[in-house]
Amino acid sequence: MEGLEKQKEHELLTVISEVEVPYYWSIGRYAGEFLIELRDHKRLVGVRCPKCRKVYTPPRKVCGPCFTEMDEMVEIGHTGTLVAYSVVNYKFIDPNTGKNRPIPYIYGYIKLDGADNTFSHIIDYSDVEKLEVGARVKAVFEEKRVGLPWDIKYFKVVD
Amino acid sequence: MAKSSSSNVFHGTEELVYSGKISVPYTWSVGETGSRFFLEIRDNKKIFGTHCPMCNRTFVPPRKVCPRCFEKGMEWRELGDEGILMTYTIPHYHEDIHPMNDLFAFGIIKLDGADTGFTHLLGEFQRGELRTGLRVRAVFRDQRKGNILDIKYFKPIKQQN
Amino acid sequence: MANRVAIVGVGQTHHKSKRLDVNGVELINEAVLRAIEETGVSLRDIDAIVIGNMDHFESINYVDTWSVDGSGAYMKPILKVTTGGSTGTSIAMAGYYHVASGLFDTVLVIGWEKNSESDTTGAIITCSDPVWDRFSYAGAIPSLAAEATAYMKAYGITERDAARVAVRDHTHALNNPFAHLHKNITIDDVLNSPMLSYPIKLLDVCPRSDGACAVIFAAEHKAKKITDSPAWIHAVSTRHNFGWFGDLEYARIPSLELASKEVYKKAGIREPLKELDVIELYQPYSFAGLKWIEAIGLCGPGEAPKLVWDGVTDMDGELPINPSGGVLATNCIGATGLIRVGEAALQVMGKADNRQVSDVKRALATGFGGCFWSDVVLLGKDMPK
Amino acid sequence: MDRVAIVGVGQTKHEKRKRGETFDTMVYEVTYKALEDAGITIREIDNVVTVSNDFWDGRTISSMAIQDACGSYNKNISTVEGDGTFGILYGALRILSENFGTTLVVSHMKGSESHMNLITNAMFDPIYERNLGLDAITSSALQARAYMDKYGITEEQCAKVSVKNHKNAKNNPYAHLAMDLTVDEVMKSRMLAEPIKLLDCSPISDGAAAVILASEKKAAMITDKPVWIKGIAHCADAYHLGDRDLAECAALAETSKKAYEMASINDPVREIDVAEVYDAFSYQELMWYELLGFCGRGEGGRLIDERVTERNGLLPVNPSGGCLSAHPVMVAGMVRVIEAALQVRGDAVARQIPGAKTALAHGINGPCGQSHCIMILECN
Repeated sequence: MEGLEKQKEHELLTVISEVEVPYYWSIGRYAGEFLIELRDHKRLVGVRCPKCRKVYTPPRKVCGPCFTEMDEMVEIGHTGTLVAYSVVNYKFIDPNTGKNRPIPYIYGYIKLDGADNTFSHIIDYSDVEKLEVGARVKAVFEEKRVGLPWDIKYFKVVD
Repeated sequence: MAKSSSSNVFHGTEELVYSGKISVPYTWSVGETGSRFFLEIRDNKKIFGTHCPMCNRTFVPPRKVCPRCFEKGMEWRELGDEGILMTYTIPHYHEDIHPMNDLFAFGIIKLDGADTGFTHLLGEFQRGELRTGLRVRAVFRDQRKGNILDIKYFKPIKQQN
Repeated sequence: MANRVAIVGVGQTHHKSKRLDVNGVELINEAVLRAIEETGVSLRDIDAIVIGNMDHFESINYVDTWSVDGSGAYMKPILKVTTGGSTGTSIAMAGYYHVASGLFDTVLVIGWEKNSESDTTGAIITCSDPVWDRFSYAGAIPSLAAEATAYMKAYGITERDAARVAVRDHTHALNNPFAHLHKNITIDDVLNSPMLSYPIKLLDVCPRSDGACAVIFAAEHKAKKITDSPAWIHAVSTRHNFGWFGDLEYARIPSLELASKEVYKKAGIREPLKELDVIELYQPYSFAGLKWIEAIGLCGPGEAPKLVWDGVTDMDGELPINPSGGVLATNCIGATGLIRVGEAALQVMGKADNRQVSDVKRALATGFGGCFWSDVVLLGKDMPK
Repeated sequence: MDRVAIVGVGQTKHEKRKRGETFDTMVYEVTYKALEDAGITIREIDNVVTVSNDFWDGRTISSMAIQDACGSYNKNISTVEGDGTFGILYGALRILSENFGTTLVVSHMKGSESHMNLITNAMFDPIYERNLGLDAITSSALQARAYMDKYGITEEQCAKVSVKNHKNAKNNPYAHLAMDLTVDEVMKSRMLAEPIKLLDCSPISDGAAAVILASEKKAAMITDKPVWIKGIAHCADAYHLGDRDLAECAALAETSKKAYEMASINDPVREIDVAEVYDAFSYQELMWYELLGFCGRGEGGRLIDERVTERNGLLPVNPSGGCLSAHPVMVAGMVRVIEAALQVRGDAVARQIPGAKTALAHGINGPCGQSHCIMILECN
């Protein structure tokens, strides 16, 4: 046999896999509070740090900068200010489905009124012409809500 | 709800879970060396390993470079399609990732001419028949595609006469 | 006292969009063999190995154990370190700590990625929170766009200023045979390339590549035997501020400010623009080549465009940035930060061939990843005190 | 080597499903406990090493989820992907490098959130082995068969390990599965992959752990009961199962040799008072005995028959109940270190081995114990 370096050209094979790995991610009591309020009352909530007084949403247990446990849930607004966004118009696989994610769509980071950090979500595509950093947006809720972030259908620009 | 005290922050005991998945397709490069190995199986039903002239070991699956001494001048060696069963296990549960449904086993086989074991499947055996040291032979698939499952499994070699 | 540590050898693959001719383990081995052959050490001389990449780009669980045939870790200590985009600099620091600890004299550090094996965007999306971000997230572009927009507004920076950075790096890449992209482009090419998310256009961002990089770290007594031009590690630092994308503040990049400050303090650097000779900046998009050089203290806020337009950061400038072509020309993600460190080391060692900057005494490499996390590594020609 | 001490430890109770807990709440709990144990605040921690796995967590850069919870804000931090022992190893190297004085090392795992067979199938090479359908159980069964056939180890001897460890777990409030079993019950438990039965397997658990390491100087300021890492080593074997002699485990022999040399241990049976080893499967504990030098090759079965490794034996192994009684993957090796540290501190309460001064802790990575990490701990 010839040495490897003298190999003749031949097909270069690939192995293809489409394994789906299921996950059962716990949402936890803090973020769960947001989803339960959203589902049952169309209310949005954040959690306030007792030390620096910042309000975070979705709520979580620990304020990182203060390394302090938070325990004060506060209601925040349905409206907020668009801080960053992207009009997504390139093809890619959605790891949630294994299929191409429908495009175009818009997602952005919204500073909800009463919160100090931003919340990421979908922006209604029909608003594409009205988008700008600093635009005011408002949550639109699904009629049937299941206790997940997409119980907010999307955010819409408010004039 | 403007505020709640720490004692009653949470609504009862509802513990939400999101059941999702990760589903990203992958296309792994087999590489020149591995492709040649699979092509020999696919086209000629022959199993090859690569031999390191430095440490004198023959590896299967083949290595482009010797993993022990980083020797680059590996040489192809044709191996037997028979070998000795070094270890085995019969699974008693079924997973979708299992390529066989009927009675089957996983095994490591030292193919004739190889210095390493080759991990694969075992089929066409009776319960109780498998043992360490058993001679087995590769059964090739009729429709071969250039991957590890072109060998359907290894089966025990029946004692002649 | 802790061991002094130097980089004594660097190996990398010729980075490409797709390497069908090798599998992942063989790709790793290619870089490892180059590093080993370059230094003249043998596999036996390697005391420990550190490896890094991101699992979901190739879907390999336990890469440290899977890669043993390629890394040479058979019957050797191996550790996997991974921090996202900053993996390459994180493993470089791990290599440094290994040797500085005194437990290992010669340590091989390997960063790699075979981005062609998955849908890169799909795999990157899995870095976002599965419940809160993953349904909407499509990569870092909006955060970067937000950063760029805020920066432009605050200081009157233009898209043209950023395009100048992209042109610089792509021009530099023409000197680097290992770079993935060799593109002769103009400012107009950048400005006219497809808009991804205002103000970021296609030629403002990095590609995805298949590639690996291996760097050998050695203790003082070994380093001097292996090479007469070791690149000494003078200081390293990391800062992570946040774990939620929504917590980020876009006006600044405090992680990079803090990490570089720590490194300068350790090394006694007061005026980085004057005291550094070359920088390999982990620059995933062109605007970072402006804002982030302010963050590392080369100039005041809003002053970066002048520096770039004046040619200060070009190959023949006072402080060349990314002579390798940087991330805009090559991005095999788990290797990217290590390539920065390796390229900085080559500059210090005087082994950077056509991309060599003359008389490099101090070189800075940075890393970026995760949730706007930053790493900074300072290398020098003189042995640290 | 210079000295590194363990000055604080914390672990959660390990459970089948911590449905209400997330990675960050678990990590906060153990960080808090470890700080409390050390009697210091997060401000006194100058660097952090986190341990997590992107497959198990279902997230690339899985460490993002716990940045806040481990108090890493504005600190030097990095992430090891591998067993928790490797995280501690990296934390110790960072201190020995004299760049840091106090390292917090945290690890987390929620085995309940995915599917073990799929996650462990992904550690097999996608070109040659993954499509055969191997997972942690079937690959370990190949090793069990090779080991048992080579040395005549019986299934009953393996079952005795399960009986011992599940019983020991009754003394451990953090254990997931504490129970009284008989050898017969283990033998009659459901066959999973011959010769491994359900009760030969560790459960997959949810849990987290944290350890605080300190330099000699810092340790003196923090505690009067520092637990010194006297020896530490790690080593990997070949990857492909067929490249290795699965009945042997050369990497563990090498790892223990190096760790013993560093700790000046010549006669492990007499010099080590208690060991916490990574018994993902019952047969593994017997194999590890041999390669750790607790007995000769092939004598693991005899050691368990002679009850040498029982709580009141000459060399108790896994008085905590081991991984067989709680197996949060990634965390489990760190738990071995914590348990060993508590033993030499004399703080192991109901599971305390009287007079323990020197302890061994062991962790593994990769299929069939491909890569090992060992620490020898002492408290004087």
